[in-house]
Amino acid sequence: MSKPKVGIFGLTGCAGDQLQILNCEDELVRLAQRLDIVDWVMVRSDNDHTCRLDIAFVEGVVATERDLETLKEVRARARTLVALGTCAVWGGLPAMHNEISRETLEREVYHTQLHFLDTVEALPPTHFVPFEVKLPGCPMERHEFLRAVNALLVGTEPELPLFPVCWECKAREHLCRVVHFGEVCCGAMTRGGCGARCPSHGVACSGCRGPVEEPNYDANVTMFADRGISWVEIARKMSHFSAPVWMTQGLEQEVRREPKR
Amino acid sequence: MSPSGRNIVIPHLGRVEGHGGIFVKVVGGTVHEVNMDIFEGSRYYEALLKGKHFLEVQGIITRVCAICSANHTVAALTALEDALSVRQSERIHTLRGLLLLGATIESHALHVFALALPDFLGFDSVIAMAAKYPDEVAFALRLKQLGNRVQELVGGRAVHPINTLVGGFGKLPGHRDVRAIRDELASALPPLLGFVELAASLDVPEWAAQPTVFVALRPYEEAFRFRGVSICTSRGEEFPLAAYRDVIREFTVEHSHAKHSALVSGETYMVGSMARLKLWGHLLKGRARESFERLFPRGVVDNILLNNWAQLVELVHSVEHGIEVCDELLGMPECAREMVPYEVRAGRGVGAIEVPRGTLFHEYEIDDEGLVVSANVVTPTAQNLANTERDLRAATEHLLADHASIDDGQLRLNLEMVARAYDPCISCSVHVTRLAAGEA
Amino acid sequence: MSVTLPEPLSPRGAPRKLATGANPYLPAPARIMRVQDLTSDIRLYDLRFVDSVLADSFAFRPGQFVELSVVGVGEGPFSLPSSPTRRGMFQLGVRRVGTLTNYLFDHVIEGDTVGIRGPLGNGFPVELFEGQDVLLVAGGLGMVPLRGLLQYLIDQRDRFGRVMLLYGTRSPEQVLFREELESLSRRGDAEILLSVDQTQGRPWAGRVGVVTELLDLVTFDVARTHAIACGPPVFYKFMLEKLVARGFGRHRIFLSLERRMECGVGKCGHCAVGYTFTCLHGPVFSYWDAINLPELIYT
Amino acid sequence: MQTLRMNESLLPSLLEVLKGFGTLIAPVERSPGVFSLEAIADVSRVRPDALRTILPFKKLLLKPGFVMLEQRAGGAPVESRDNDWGPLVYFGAHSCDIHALKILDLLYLSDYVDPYYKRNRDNLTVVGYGCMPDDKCFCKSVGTATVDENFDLFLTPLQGRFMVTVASARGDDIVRTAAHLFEPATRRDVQDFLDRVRERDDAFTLTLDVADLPYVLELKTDDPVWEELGKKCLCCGSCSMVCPTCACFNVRDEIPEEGTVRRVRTWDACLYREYAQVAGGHNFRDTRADRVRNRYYHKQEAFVREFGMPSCVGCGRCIENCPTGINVVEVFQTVRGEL
Ligand SMILES: Cc1cc2nc3c(=O)[nH]c(=O)nc-3n(C[C@H](O)[C@H](O)[C@H](O)COP(=O)(O)OP(=O)(O)OC[C@H]3O[C@@H](n4cnc5c(N)ncnc54)[C@H](O)[C@@H]3O)c2cc1C
Ligand code: SF4
Ligand code: SF4
Ligand code: SF4
Repeated sequence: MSKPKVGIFGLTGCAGDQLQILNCEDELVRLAQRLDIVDWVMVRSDNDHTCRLDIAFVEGVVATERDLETLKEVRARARTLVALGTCAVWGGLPAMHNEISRETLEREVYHTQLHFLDTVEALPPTHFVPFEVKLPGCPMERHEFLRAVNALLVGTEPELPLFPVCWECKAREHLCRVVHFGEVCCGAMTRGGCGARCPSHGVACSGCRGPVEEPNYDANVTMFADRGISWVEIARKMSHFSAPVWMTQGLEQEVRREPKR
Repeated sequence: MSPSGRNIVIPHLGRVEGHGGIFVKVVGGTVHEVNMDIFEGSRYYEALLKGKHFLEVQGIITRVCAICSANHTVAALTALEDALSVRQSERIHTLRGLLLLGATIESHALHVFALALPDFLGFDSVIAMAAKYPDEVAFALRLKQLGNRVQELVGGRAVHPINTLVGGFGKLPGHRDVRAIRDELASALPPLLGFVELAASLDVPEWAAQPTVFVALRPYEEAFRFRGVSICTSRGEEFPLAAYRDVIREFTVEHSHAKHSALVSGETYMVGSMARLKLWGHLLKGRARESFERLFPRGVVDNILLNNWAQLVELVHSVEHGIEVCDELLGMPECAREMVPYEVRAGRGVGAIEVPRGTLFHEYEIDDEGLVVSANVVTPTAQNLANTERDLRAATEHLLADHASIDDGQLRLNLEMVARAYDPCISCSVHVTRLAAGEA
Repeated sequence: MSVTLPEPLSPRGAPRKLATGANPYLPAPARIMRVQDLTSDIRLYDLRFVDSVLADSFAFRPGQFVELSVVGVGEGPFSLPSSPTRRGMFQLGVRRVGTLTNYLFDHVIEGDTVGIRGPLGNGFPVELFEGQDVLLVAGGLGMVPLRGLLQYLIDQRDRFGRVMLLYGTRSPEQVLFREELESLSRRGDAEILLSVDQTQGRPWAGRVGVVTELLDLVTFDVARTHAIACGPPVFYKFMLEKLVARGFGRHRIFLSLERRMECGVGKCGHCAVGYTFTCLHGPVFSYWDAINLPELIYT
Repeated sequence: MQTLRMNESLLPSLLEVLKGFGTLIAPVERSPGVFSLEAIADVSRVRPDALRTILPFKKLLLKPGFVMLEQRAGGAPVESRDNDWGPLVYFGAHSCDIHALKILDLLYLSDYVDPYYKRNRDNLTVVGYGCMPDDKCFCKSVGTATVDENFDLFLTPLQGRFMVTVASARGDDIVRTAAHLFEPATRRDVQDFLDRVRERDDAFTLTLDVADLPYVLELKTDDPVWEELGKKCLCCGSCSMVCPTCACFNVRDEIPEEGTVRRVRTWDACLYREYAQVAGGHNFRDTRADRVRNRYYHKQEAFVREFGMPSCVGCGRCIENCPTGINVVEVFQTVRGEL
């Protein structure tokens, strides 16, 4: 494959995943040689905003009409589209509590009723267009990003682990936050790959990598409740990473699952 | 194009964090309108925090901005601990300080070397610069990485720390790791001083100069520090932290629907590295002091483009002070976890810290169950926006006066330099909402 | 000096080696000699091991399979559609479905090397078929393993009785090895009946309908016939019981199964039903054994 | 087999001697009451009284994740030594662990021998240590409470001393190297040992009736208990991770850096959704209930049918580590209709 043309785009977000790219300090220079990065507003000022792209990376949620336009343009320009981070894959924190009306949120922050020309409900880009590769994480893990790029450069897609955080937590023999401390830990519902970072620091997982394919929300809720944690607190902790989005998604899956013969 | 009706539009400002543009309208040689458009989508974090438990605040508020995630974390924890009357132990205070230094090293290294320096050396990006200055870029990356390693060690992750908790840390770094970081900081200092020399040899243009009021926190001890006890201005005023809302007036601007800030007097002001040097530069010690004197021989002068050099001075300070902080930590006995016990109760607290881009305020009110009643975050970028527009206006006027024939391309480039010098962090300015760039 | 190892508690297999090497996970390089499109999404690859000793000695039973890999991309099990009677070279028929197969289709060309481990699995019990009639029934991609068996039977034609093949696909373009099958049929080496679900407007001389209906068109002596079925789950669902209804004892019906496999050598657990590993004790099972292993055939 | 005695105070000296036979791996206390097997430099950290470590010894044979093959640009794939530990002395094996080792040997050293497992296995010295059961142990029920082979040395603590059983030539080598630590066992030692065996036998509080379990299970495949468990199970895989006999693995390819590709092998759990899923999305065990049932059938039914014993050794790790409190013993009591 000749040097692929690459664009890196941030929709509405914290720029954490773009920053994670810059945080690949050891690989960055070589990366810039292997990829022809033609469109990256965060890092370049003289960008080509229209050319065809072999690979496009997209970070953040769709929170404005402009985001949506950008996303659709990028999709049209790109052969392979890669979602960076939990915002792009699942909606992340900005999509938490989508049920609070935008109007209420606006009043809260701006105190007066103002006209907002194009704010829309924050939704993940994966909701609008198909993506070839999805790298979860808030922010995404550097090694997963590098592996994805390496795989794309040889013409294949990265195979990322699908197991939950508990896998890595057990593999490293951390003390389980649920078993030993009775905390609300989202590890069992959350896609692994972070090395069980939070439990390894003595902190319960808050689910920042988004859900595994078929999280058992009900069982988790029951488990925490059985340990004397209030339902409200459970819901609050589980909702951090856009639980409404994934909860509905999980429930939908539940409903759609064909009964076994 | 007739000089009587000229629009300078930078639809999408490059090499800054977040999405913003600049729009300047010049009619007959005078600048009619200057707009720093922010079209980053709003994420309403403060509203989302309402009703959340205070323990969740840091995990949520850190997502306001990645580059500043450690800073928001420390500000939020400080505010919450204030509200709960938690007294930080010495070790926790010291470790948080190290985290802030790491964040400053990372952020300043990124901004000075990767985002701003290409302007001064004539490149469109650090990627292009790497071809000509490979060693310099390699060192800059190393320094940035070092800042990240400090944040990883203390915060558990370079972006969005997870180890930082109200009252303490999940896991305290071991001495072996602290020693390793200390040694790396020590070895980074000499090459960093080389950059000070490089910067001193570069000409900084004068067309952006204009008098400005500077605001920074008075350090908590008689030294150059990023945490402070009161709000000071370059006009000699001093206010208590808790009164920040009275000192700093946030207002929405008619034409932009975006929150701006000004002092009560109505004057716009600047927060950030240059403000800190202006007010507290005399407290710097060692190599940092030497660098300050080298780069600001006449003290801090009012030219925003020099903010990049002020950041460089702070880089030297952060590395140097980081070594001292590591030594302090190494002098304390090793232990695995430290949490100050506290009781949940209703209260209101303010946390103000100096972060790479200026003074950051967090304020929370919690009820007796620990639920957040209200939250307010005032970011440096939001505070600087009005001043940025003011500087953009002055720069345009100076440039037009000095070179009547200046073309749009050159003008755009120069205006971008002004905006970039503030190192704006648009994701951070959550109060600020969009203004369609196309409207111009 | 090594620890004394325990006697196996039961007659699980004694240690053995793969033809492709002592480390059963390490693929041996094989060169792609030829690539042919069988349908729009199925390709036939001719392969030869790079090591010529291995290439010439590589022997396998019909119905066995190999693991094909491109390290860095993936690995997967593929049946051998060629016959062990034809040495020096072997074939694989690959359908494009996912990561590895996409890579093969998009980036691997004649002359490239891939990795092969094998042969794996038990293969068909061809010894039982000697002197008897053999009925092959295939659906879709199930023709791939059966084609190896068919070649094997034809190459030693005089050792077997009647050789019959009933083969159904969705449409005429989906018929694998069509010319080859037609010429076998013409020569009278095998009795072959083809059917398609729909002709989709293509010229088609064979039957139109579901493959099970072909069974009604042939007569056989169930006492001296073995049936070998290979196809997707829905194929098994109807075909197996229909064979039983036509009088076949369940132990005289054999089928080849697919499960997820990560190792192919009876270790990773993915293909196991209880302690029966599809890769090691299969993929060929008698229908009787298969129905006694819950979950094995999924319908 | 040979029996000796060793004074209790000499244990640290023995541990020092063991270091001469390979990296010493023994239980250490991670946090109060929680143990893990770790490489030992300072023998005072060793906690022989640890009843259960979070992960069992299986990590000493196959690491939770390791590189199987590596290939550099232009080269052929080569076997990686990432999994190799080199000579190891595993101190603190309980009877159930040693039985589990036997089961892993059965899987990995038969048919196509797993070279990654075998290299570590050949390098492994096993020093057992007698334990007292707690309320999660049920090894007595599954026949793994005592052991007389498949280890090198076994220390049974008696009052102020150990009864030391030597079961292999390698064990004998160790004893000869440190001859000064040992004396022949006395009649009194043997009597005390037997008393201890009885005392231990009486100490079990948890029992699982396995005698006819395969038949019961075969009849109960449709029992509603599986649906119920499917609702309760988080499918987090913790039980498989900590189980000394769960040995499934996954294989994944990755490109860690330009020009290097590798094939990585990680422990897997049959409870994960993707475990039996094939290309095109078909899943042979689509529901959680299917997967939970499979785990129990695999251990308590299929293995018994095949080898005459369950592949659960009764160590209680899954009971201790299941976040949602699924208890293997209760599961089977429910299946039998006893609960
Ligand atoms: C005994 C046997 C014989 C087979 N013979 C053929 C054949 O002759 N021709 C053919 O085209 N296909 C055959 N298959 C199916 C083939 O193995 C899969 O289509 C292939 O592995 C898909 O790989 P992928 O990476 O392209 O797909 P992906 O969906 O990307 O695969 C993802 C993962 O799932 C595993 N996997 C997916 N599907 C299967 C499957 N059906 N069996 C085992 N593992 C799977 C892969 O190993 C890989 O790890 C056979 C399968 C078995 C078990
Ligand atoms: S701490 Fe969390 S991630 Fe770790 S095992 Fe327990 S539930 Fe799973
Ligand atoms: S443990 Fe959970 S919250 Fe922490 S980094 Fe991993 S996925 Fe994110
Ligand atoms: S299933 Fe549970 S009790 Fe049985 S061997 Fe495994 S961990 Fe021990």
